[in-house]
Amino acid sequence: MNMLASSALPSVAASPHAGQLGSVSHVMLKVMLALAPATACGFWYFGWPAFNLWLVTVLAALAGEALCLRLMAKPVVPTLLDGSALLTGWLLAVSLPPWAPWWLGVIGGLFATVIGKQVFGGIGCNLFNPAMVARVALLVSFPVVMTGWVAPIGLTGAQAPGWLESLQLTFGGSVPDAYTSASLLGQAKTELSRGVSLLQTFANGLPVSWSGMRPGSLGETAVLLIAAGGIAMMLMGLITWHIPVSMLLAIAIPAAIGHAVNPARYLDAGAHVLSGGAMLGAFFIATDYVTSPSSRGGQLVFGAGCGLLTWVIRTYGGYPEGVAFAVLLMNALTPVIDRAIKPRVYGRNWRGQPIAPRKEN
Amino acid sequence: MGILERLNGGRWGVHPHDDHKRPAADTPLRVMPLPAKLCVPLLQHVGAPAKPVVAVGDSVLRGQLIAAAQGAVSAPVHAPSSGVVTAIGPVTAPHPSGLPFDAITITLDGEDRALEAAGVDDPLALEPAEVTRRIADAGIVGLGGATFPSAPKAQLGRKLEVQTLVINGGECEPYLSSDDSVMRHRADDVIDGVRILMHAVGARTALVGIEDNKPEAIAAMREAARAFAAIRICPVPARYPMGSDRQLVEVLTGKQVPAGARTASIGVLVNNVSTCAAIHRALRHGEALYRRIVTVNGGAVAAPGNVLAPVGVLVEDLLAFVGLKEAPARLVMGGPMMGLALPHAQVPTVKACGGVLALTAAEIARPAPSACIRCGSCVKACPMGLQPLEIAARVRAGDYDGAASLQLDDCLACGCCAYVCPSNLPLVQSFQHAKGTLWARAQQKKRNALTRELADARRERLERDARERAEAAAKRKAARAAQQASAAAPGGQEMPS
Amino acid sequence: MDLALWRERIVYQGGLLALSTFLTSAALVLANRATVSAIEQAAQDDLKQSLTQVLPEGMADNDLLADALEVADTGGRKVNVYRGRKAGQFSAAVFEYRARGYAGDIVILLGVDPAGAVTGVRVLRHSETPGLGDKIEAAKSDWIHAFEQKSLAGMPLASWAVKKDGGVFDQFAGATITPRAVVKAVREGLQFYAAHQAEISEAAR
Amino acid sequence: MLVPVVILTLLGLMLGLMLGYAARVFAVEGNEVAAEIAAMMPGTNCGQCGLAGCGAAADALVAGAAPATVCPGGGAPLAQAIAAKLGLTLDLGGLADQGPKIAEVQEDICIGCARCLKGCPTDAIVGASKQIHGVLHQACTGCGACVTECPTGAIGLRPLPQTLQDWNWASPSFA
Amino acid sequence: MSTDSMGRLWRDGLWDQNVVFVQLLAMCPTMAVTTSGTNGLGMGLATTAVLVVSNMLIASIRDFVSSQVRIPVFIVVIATLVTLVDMSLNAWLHGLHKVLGLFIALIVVNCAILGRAEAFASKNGVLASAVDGLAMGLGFTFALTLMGLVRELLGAGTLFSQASLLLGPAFSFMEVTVLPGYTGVLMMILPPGGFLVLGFLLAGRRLIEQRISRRACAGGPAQSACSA
Repeated sequence: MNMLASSALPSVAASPHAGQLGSVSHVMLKVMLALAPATACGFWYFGWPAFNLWLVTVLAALAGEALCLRLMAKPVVPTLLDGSALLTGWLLAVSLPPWAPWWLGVIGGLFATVIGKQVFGGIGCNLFNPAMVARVALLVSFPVVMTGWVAPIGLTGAQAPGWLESLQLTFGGSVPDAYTSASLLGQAKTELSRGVSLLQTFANGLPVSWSGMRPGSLGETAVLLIAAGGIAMMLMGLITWHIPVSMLLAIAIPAAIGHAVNPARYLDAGAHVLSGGAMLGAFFIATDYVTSPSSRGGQLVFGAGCGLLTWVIRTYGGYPEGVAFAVLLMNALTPVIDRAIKPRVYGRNWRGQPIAPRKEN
Repeated sequence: MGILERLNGGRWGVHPHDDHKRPAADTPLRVMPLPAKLCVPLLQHVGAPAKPVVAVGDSVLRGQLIAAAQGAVSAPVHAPSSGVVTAIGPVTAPHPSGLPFDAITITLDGEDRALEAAGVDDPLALEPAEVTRRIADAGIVGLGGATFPSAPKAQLGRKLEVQTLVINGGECEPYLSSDDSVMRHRADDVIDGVRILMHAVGARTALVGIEDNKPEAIAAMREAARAFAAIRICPVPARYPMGSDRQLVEVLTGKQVPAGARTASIGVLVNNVSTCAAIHRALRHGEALYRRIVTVNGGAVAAPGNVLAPVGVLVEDLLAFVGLKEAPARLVMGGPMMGLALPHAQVPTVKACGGVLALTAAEIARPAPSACIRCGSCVKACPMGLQPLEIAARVRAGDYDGAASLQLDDCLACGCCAYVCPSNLPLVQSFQHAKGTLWARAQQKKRNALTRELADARRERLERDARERAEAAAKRKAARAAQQASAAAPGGQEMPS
Repeated sequence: MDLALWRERIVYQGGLLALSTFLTSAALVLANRATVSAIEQAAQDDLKQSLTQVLPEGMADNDLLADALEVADTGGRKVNVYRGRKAGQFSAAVFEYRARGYAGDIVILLGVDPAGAVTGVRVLRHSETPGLGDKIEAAKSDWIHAFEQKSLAGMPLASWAVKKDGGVFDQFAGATITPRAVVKAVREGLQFYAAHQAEISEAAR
Repeated sequence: MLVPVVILTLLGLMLGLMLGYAARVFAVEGNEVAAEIAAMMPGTNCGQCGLAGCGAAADALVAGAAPATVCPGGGAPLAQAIAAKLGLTLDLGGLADQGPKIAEVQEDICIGCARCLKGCPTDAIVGASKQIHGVLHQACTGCGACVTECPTGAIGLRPLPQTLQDWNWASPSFA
Repeated sequence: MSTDSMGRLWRDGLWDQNVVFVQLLAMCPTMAVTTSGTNGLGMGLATTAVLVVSNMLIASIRDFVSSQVRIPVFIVVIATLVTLVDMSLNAWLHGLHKVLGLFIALIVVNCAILGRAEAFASKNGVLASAVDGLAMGLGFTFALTLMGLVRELLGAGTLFSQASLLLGPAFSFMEVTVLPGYTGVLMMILPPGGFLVLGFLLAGRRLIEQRISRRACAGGPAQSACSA
């Protein structure tokens, strides 16, 4: 019975002796799959420059992660392979103006992984969503470039830059004025600040559609595909409905109320939900595991906070778009929410005291 | 489950996609031939260890009492076969630590001579107290894994006027099918045991919860229980850990057991189906609990299946009987979710051992742990509604009190969290470590209180002694002075100046 | 007398703090006396210096500070108007005006000649984003000089706006609100002047 | 000009008197932290720390004159508790791998002189003169007072044997 | 006082106990005024002046002050001092006041000054306190100037811009435009940039400390002391 020689039993380990064999890379890969259709659609709308920027941003994020790991003498390749830095770079890229110059993507990607993530201790330790940290840092640092939107002219359209031309656009000079355009929220904010009522500004109807053929970042135009990707993530069990639904509702409800009260001052719920980063934020950003609460109740509060703050910032703040700020603000509250709202433990009430026994009769 | 909980994704537990129960569960029950020796442990239950009543060199018969119960919560141990007691002392326990515990080693004579057994024709006519006594004498303990002696449990149920018995046929651990086997092949025994137990406890109804992945067992048990209206067979969804008493009670009765309390506090008593079968054999046939059905399974086993084996058989012998097709990478007593890894194969089985697994390297392979990404899978999976990730973070930081404040005490160690964790974190081990540390601290505190008391008592005693001595000395001195005074009074002039 | 013992007495502690406050407040009072006139003088010099920035050399030969007039604008706000005279003749008006910028009020000093043309504009106080909105400062950019010689009469009211809104003034990339506010302040300042021109120049006599 | 000076002076006087009064009223008697720490200790005043009893050790801890590992009887758990209480960083190096110990009488050397009985602060040693002594495991703190008392060197400290009951999983290594 | 302890004071003030980088005191002015090297320098020098005088004053009255009322007494002294400086600068050095005026009011709330009064001046003699104030103040100046330079460089691409306004036209050579045409990372001049730069400078200081102790270990005889 030498098969049972004790040397053949190297591992005396704690239970369980079985597992699902999942891994962090699987999770990240699935999220990226869910994000891919919307991104591809964005490339289709905005052409090669958008792809260039995406590539540069993702590479910069990976480089930032690798650099930090190297400096901290941690294993580089296995950590890069978990896909989190790639996903961070990707999420950042789809929230940038698609025709932004290369250095914006590089600075953003580095900022996201170095300062947004590794400075806090790497994956799982960051307090704030790294992609949004980078986006806000870029917005605050380079407001001009970060608000230079272009209209979707397609990958193959007549006006669309070819591949070589796109390199020139991304790595060379700036975007020609002829292409620039304003996003819906930006236009609304500008006109309102001039004292022009929304009714007048959008007399020909709101430029909102499910197809997303309008100026904006990759992640805010193809809202339908974003939502589809989000629902796919729910079906795969990656996220639950709590954060997306509460966030979208918390944007839509105040928007609907405001619009009902004064349509000249407040955009309607549809415009709010379908424009800007609302969809991307609700399904891909706010649901970031690391920076959102872990309990269901906490997630509802978190999502609602993100949504409400988004609406408040869009409506009353200085910037036209507020998803990134809202998510970061709520990220800061996540530990508090986690502390305050815990799932009810079996056999205990919500406050953690044992429940009173009820006799079976 | 309330609407709120349902909306909140109230599906606790995990649903192993491959439970590895078949084909082992479908193979016919085999009886293991007698090995050369058995090591029957003295502590196979919760409570005080049994006290040997035989000496080295004694001959024993099958069913003979070899160690008697000590105290209220304890259980006797019987010889599983005939032979000679060759040692009473430490053997390696079936425990990852590899530490020893005491056992009676019997070298078998192979004749399997039995003690005359005295069964009762109609146990239901006996006084409940007499039924309980016979259960106690047969050394029956909870065979689901909790190993609480059944007799005191029944007494407690009677005292608290429990009306409902929940009979646990959950057997939710992957690989295991011993309870399944008992229900399939001995359904009548189980139902009879349930009736006897109901009589002993005074319960009015019994709910038998069986996971719906055991259709044969459900059919057999339905058939056996047809005649008894008080016994209901309730299929429950197959989900781990359905076999945990708290979860099964909630599914069957809709009520939760208060934290830190027993199920009896809500008027429910939970017993395992194998325990019921054992009760049947003890009462009807006078047979003590010295053998049971053990599932031997795992990728390394050549002929997996259920084996009727004596208690105290060495794992080594059990595996030899079923054969190994490759060297196992890990031996586990119990199921893969909560079972204990064995240090080696020379360890005895115990009464509550429902399975022995010989797992291959491929079966236990798990990627190296990576950082927690707070995905919340563990929160979703935890059947107790705990937040394993938060507890683990505190344990990792050495904040055991913080972990305790997140109700670490309520953790069942069921392993659901570790099972689903995409980062493969050693969650269960960290919780076990924290629980052990907290326990050790509590012990130390008690010890401190004791030693402080002793030290204070000693100090007081020493002070009292000193005082008494001083008083005695003073008294003596006074007496002497008085004596001298009286002696000197007549002739004071003689005093030296 | 033992100092250590005294220090522990409540009376000593009260007295000590009283003495400290007495000495320090007395020192402050004395210092205030000594400096108040110099400080006032310096503030006047400052004001005078900024006044001269919006009034080109030689436009006035009087002491503008001595010739101030309080005028209420349409909003009921009191505006201090300093009047310049050349050879006794009303030659310019200088006053503060404000408009809401991106972050708080932007306060400008506006110089106007009798014809209603701008002689100069300077931003006195603002809290706009540094590096972006602060190009309205003369030290950072020439932008503020674009107003010089412009008047309400010289061009249509619609042209008194940034280019984005169809006007003639540049906005800076990325910041529209700040220049828009400055343009608005100048425009409204000119309107204020036009509305009260008579009063301002009248009383100058 | 005189008014603000007078007002400020009076204010200073008043506030000064109030502060002085408050300092007297709210003065803290003794050191509560030291008392709490003394309560956490074994309380046997065994003197193994080299200080005059547990109270003195607690005072030394509060004053910063002793490390959190000062009490050998309390072991690592006590050191951790003290460090947490006082916010100290803990270096368990001095305590590492020792674990709890108890006294053990070597029966073949013991002459039954009963000197150790008198030295034990917790009466953990039983026996009478001319009888072999035994140690009560529950009561022994492993302070070692008896070791120095024993004229024949029959008493030594040995680590408490590990049992199934007090065995614990090691803290797992996280990634 | 021995030269040894003098050296200790200097080293503490400039590096070992640096107000900003080690004690993390005076965060309010540190964050608020370090938008450029010039601002940092100005604030640092103004603070140093107040710190030296306040330390000396407090050290000279320390025997008379009861512990129960020491904090209000110190605060009154410091606030008065700052106000006096503010008034006299405004009256007689008005040009300088225009540049520094903003900072001087901030000095009142600078806890580093009260901190030194409490931790050092109330326990030491006048001379030592003056040295301590000077060393601490210069350390503070060094930290603020460094932060200001880094933020200015990243945020605007210049160094010591407008230094001549603070120090006089003779110092206009200090004004450097490092990167002409550089648009600047605006955030560095905004508050978040202050926190970021401070964080990285703190990390940098630790790195230097580590290097120093490692080098000391490699060369020194006391090997055992280095393992920790």
